[in-house]
Amino acid sequence: MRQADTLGVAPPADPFSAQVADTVARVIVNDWVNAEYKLIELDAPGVAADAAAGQFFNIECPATGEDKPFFRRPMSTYAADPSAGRVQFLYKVAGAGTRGLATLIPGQTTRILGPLGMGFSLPETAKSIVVLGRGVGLATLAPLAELAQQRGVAVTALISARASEQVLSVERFRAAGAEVETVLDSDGTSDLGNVEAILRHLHAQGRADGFYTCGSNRLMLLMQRLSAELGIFGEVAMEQQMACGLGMCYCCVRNFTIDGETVSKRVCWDGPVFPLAEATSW
Amino acid sequence: MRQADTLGVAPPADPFSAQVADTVARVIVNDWVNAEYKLIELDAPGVAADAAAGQFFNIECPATGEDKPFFRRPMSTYAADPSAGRVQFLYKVAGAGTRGLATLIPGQTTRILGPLGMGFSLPETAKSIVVLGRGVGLATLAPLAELAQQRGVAVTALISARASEQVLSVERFRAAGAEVETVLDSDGTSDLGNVEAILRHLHAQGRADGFYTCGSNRLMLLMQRLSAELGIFGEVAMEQQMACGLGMCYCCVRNFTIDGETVSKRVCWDGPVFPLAEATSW
Amino acid sequence: MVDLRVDLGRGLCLANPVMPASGTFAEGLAKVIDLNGLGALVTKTITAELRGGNPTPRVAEVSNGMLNSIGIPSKGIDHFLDETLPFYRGFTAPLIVSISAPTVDDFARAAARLNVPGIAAIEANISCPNIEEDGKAFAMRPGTTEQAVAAMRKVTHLPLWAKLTPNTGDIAAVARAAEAAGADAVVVANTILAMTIDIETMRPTLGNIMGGLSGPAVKPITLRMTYQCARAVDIPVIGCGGIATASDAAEYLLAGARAVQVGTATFTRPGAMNEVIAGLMEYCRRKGFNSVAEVNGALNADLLTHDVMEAAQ
Amino acid sequence: MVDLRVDLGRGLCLANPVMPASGTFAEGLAKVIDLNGLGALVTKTITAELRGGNPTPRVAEVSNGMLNSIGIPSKGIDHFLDETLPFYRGFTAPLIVSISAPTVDDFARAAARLNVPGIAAIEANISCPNIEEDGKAFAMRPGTTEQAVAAMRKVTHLPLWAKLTPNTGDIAAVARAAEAAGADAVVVANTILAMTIDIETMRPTLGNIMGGLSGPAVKPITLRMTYQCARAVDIPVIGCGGIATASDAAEYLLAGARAVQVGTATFTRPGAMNEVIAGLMEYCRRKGFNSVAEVNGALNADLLTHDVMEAAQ
Ligand SMILES: Cc1cc2nc3c(=O)[nH]c(=O)nc-3n(C[C@H](O)[C@H](O)[C@H](O)COP(=O)(O)OP(=O)(O)OC[C@H]3O[C@@H](n4cnc5c(N)ncnc54)[C@H](O)[C@@H]3O)c2cc1C
Ligand SMILES: Cc1cc2nc3c(=O)[nH]c(=O)nc-3n(C[C@H](O)[C@H](O)[C@H](O)COP(=O)(O)OP(=O)(O)OC[C@H]3O[C@@H](n4cnc5c(N)ncnc54)[C@H](O)[C@@H]3O)c2cc1C
Ligand SMILES: Cc1cc2nc3c(=O)[nH]c(=O)nc-3n(C[C@H](O)[C@H](O)[C@H](O)COP(=O)(O)O)c2cc1C
Ligand SMILES: Cc1cc2nc3c(=O)[nH]c(=O)nc-3n(C[C@H](O)[C@H](O)[C@H](O)COP(=O)(O)O)c2cc1C
Ligand code: FES
Ligand code: FES
Repeated sequence: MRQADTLGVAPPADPFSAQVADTVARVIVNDWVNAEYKLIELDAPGVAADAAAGQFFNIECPATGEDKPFFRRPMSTYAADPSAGRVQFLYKVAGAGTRGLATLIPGQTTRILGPLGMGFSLPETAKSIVVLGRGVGLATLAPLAELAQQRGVAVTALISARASEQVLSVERFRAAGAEVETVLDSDGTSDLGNVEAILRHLHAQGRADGFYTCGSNRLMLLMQRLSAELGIFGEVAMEQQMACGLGMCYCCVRNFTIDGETVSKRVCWDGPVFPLAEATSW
Repeated sequence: MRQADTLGVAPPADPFSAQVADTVARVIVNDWVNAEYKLIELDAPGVAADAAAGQFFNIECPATGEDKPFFRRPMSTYAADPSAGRVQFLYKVAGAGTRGLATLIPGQTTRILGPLGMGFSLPETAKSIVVLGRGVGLATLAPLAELAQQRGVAVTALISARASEQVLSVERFRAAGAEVETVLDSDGTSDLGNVEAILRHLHAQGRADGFYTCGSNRLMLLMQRLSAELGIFGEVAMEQQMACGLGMCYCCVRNFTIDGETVSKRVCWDGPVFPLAEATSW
Repeated sequence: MVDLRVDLGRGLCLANPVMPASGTFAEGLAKVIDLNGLGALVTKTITAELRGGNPTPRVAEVSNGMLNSIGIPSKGIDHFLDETLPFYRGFTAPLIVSISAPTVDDFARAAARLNVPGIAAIEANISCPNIEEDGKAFAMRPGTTEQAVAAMRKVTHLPLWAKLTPNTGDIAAVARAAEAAGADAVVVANTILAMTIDIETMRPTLGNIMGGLSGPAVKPITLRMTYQCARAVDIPVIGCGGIATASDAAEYLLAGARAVQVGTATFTRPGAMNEVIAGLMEYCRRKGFNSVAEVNGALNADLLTHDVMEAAQ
Repeated sequence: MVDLRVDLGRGLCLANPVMPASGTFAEGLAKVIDLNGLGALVTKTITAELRGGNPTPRVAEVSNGMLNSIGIPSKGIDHFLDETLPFYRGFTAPLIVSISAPTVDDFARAAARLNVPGIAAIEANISCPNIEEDGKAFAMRPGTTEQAVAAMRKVTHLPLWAKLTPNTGDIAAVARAAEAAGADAVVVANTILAMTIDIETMRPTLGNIMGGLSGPAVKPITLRMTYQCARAVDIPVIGCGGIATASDAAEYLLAGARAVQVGTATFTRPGAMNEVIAGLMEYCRRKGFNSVAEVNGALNADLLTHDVMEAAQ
């Protein structure tokens, strides 16, 4: 049972009933947003654009020269627009798969399987949440800010990055009405002590009745400790290597602690969003 | 021992001393010449352009979508210009490899290994030769017409094809000073009886003291019979599937008859040009 | 209309010859394709006892294939019967349950527990380590294969398939042993033991060091084994290994496989099995086969020279 | 400067660990690359008697690899000693002569004839059929491996390598048998028996029906076997299978191979061995190894979970 249910939140969709499609999606744009990240927008008719915040797709990445990615690559929906039938992904060009993805040009197609997994949930009682992310984690958290906005929940986005060049999605969070604060390695503001101070301050101000995080093990551990101490609802979006994305192969397992016991769960099927209290270090 | 030697022809280059390079060649043009054939011209500095008539290259063919040719593909030099450092190949787009080759565009590069194998020889006594070819065989025979022209040997080119649309290289042979005659399946002129009559007629006219053929088993057998009966020097350029092109893998063997005995030879190393008398049906 | 039905013996007849390979299929696929379009459904291997599976990373990419060291994480047979089986009862496609065990007796005990409604056949994954024989897989040798299959045969009237390992020197002998012990079919084959190393971290890519190779890379090997087994036994051979397209499946049928399992391909292309079924139908039509069964006997394998240039003239 | 030299025992030291695989190298390569840059030269397998080889087609392409059923066409040992050996005497790189035979005694007779100047070592291709054992390859079983190697050991003081077949259930046991019988090294491994079918002609793609799989597709399998053998024996293991790049070679060295053989890659890229040598030098430099020998011990294969996302943070 998900912690969310016990808090009286709208239960997430039944994993069996939600529909998933392997959509042949056409590239609209695929541009660099900074030196490491690209934003791809796809025309994806059908169920694809129904993706909820925190859900993801398993994306076919083309082979290019030396790179022959065999598996698909999981990517959180950065934005989904059901009326236009469009989905966006913000991705870091890292290895074989994302290098292949980066070569796609407008008009080309690729297959995207989704929407997959269990997304974020907002407690019905929540008034003001804090999202804390780093790197690609921000791509996963951005749609949550919009979901919160729709539900009338205030958002503080705490963005951690190496330096200001790597700060992502500030405009996106602002547009969703979020209060944005940036902490950097370059000026020392991102160190754990400072982030903890900021979180405690937000809580003291009554601006933190939900904690959400993605993209950093250290930040997750910090939020987990504080959410336990302060009794704050919390969720974390996890990553793990995936093959099928559909709960079939059991490669994407991570350990979780439930009632003191270690339980193995599939990130693609039981997550990728999990109760913060259950997460273990990765 | 090659029959050529016994006729006092300049012996072909020692297979060990001739140099071979794996050249990174740049595409100059790669255009369709008819519905099935393309002509590719490559900028290939170094030894590549030293290719002699009847020699070939082993060409790396790019992977494209579904087609992933693993081996290289052997192609006769259609033309080689040492001064310009250019080589040309005339090829039929048939399967995975040639489909890949057909996708190359000017400016792209591919690797070509060569020149390989033993080319055609002209007996020093030859005054007038007949080349008889069909299909891709003509690509192999065309440079022989130019070699003959340089040596002051007259050439009659007998071109066999399904219909006039498939007739290849007529201009090329004419430019080399050859007398060109075309026989077609479509009007029945290509049938063996008629070709035999033409060959006998040429011989009677003193225009056939060398027989050369490539591209058709039936035409090879015909020329073989006539060359034996009429005592005419003859050579055939053979094809066989190849992996290495360098005499290493022994996949390209064919059987030959030498002094009544069946002998297995490597087409890439001992040939691809062989004495007509030794060839066996394929 | 091409007849796609296949008879796998002991009264089990499938609507078509295509089914998932164990461990590459679960409930989730029902969200993407219609499971009733498949010839059968095959579960991930289950064991009697609870098992945790292997350390991560559990998979790795290789050229045209994958390695996995998932192991057999299992919630046990009780959990399967109570929680999973009801889900599959909702489908008309017959359910094949894959089981594994560390000893001959445990295999028999596990098989005996599956005589319940909703289970159409048992696939015994005998490619797993036999703890009574120094951890060597049962299916590595004819003797241990025969023992395990015979023990299961005694306790079940369900169709019983033996899934063989390719990690053996003489798979035809193992197939004959399975047949002799009463197996109704052999599945050829499981994954091939393999390994890759990350030269930057200087660690094996898998947390478990070694894992099983699957996907297109293995097809020429498991196709050869299918051919060898089909010539060695009279029971049906179910081909498995690297099948991603109808053309791959047709190769297996020509090699003598009565049916095929599609594994890894479903990960990269969830609709792969549907495409294989549609493509097989089309292939039969184009080549003039009235039924997929006819494809079995159609291979011309007289040892003879044929010329690759034939088509050219 | 990285020390590329490798010691393969019995006084045989190579300038670098890279050599051709038997059957994928011949005089022709001297036209393209400098053979003296290689660690050693390895001949196509020769037999005492004349042999014709198999019907064509003898090769086929598969995804990321090839099948071959060349067989062992051989002009006999006399022809080799008289016609071929003089060519190789012109090079400084040591010459390894690969031999094969249908019986144990024939292996010994063949080995005995190679005690001549210009031959640095014998590679016994024991992956070939043993006609005294129903055609099963010697290297399929420890017993027949031991017999063949022991018989050769008696008649030669040359370094003696046993080339193993991957078509066996327990290659480590076979490697141990070769070591026990006096082999100075094992080569792991020959090609994997495989098959493809042309679904249009409905014939096996090879004239010989089955053939050996080689090239990148086999690398994860033969790498695993190399790792297993290197842990099982104290004599050097020479890795072979799918090596096309320096990165592939480095994987083998990390897995425990003292040297490597490059086969199929030379067909598609005649300069492949040179690229591997240059790339290994660069790899050692980058990772701080003073010699390739140091790479052997560097694998961290403690069974442990490591996170694929490590690099990301
Ligand atoms: C649910 C989910 C959502 C994600 N959303 C995003 C996103 O929105 N934007 C983004 O940039 N990245 C996201 N990631 C991470 C993304 O999947 C990896 O960056 C990507 O798989 C790396 O592939 P590669 O070929 O470039 O790297 P390689 O290192 O070549 O990949 C090798 C293998 O490791 C796996 N792998 C490597 N890093 C990761 C990782 N961080 N997570 C999972 N698998 C990994 C790859 O999938 C592949 O199987 C997400 C991951 C998950 C699990
Ligand atoms: C010495 C030599 C010179 C040649 N010169 C020319 C030329 O100038 N122009 C031209 O169009 N063709 C030429 N060919 C034939 C050419 O090599 C084949 O058409 C080509 O290999 C077909 O490859 P594919 O991938 O398109 O066909 P596929 O049928 O997909 O090839 C499958 C396999 O069969 C082999 N194969 C198929 N047909 C032939 C063939 N006819 N000869 C050799 N191997 C074959 C391929 O190389 C490959 O290994 C020559 C062949 C040889 C041996
Ligand atoms: C992730 C994964 C898990 C697997 N788990 C099992 C299993 O539990 N039981 C089993 O018999 N085979 C298992 N297999 C093997 C497959 O059923 C199949 O035999 C093999 O993958 C070859 O087929 P393929 O190439 O189509 O994947 C597994 C394979 C993969 C890739
Ligand atoms: C065309 C060909 C011929 C071969 N001939 C022999 C041989 O005569 N003797 C032998 O021991 N191995 C032979 N082999 C096997 C190779 O030596 C090598 O073990 C195998 O190809 C795996 O290495 P690779 O993947 O680098 O090619 C041959 C391989 C090929 C492809
Ligand atoms: S990726 Fe296959 S179970 Fe999660
Ligand atoms: S192609 Fe390798 S020997 Fe001729």
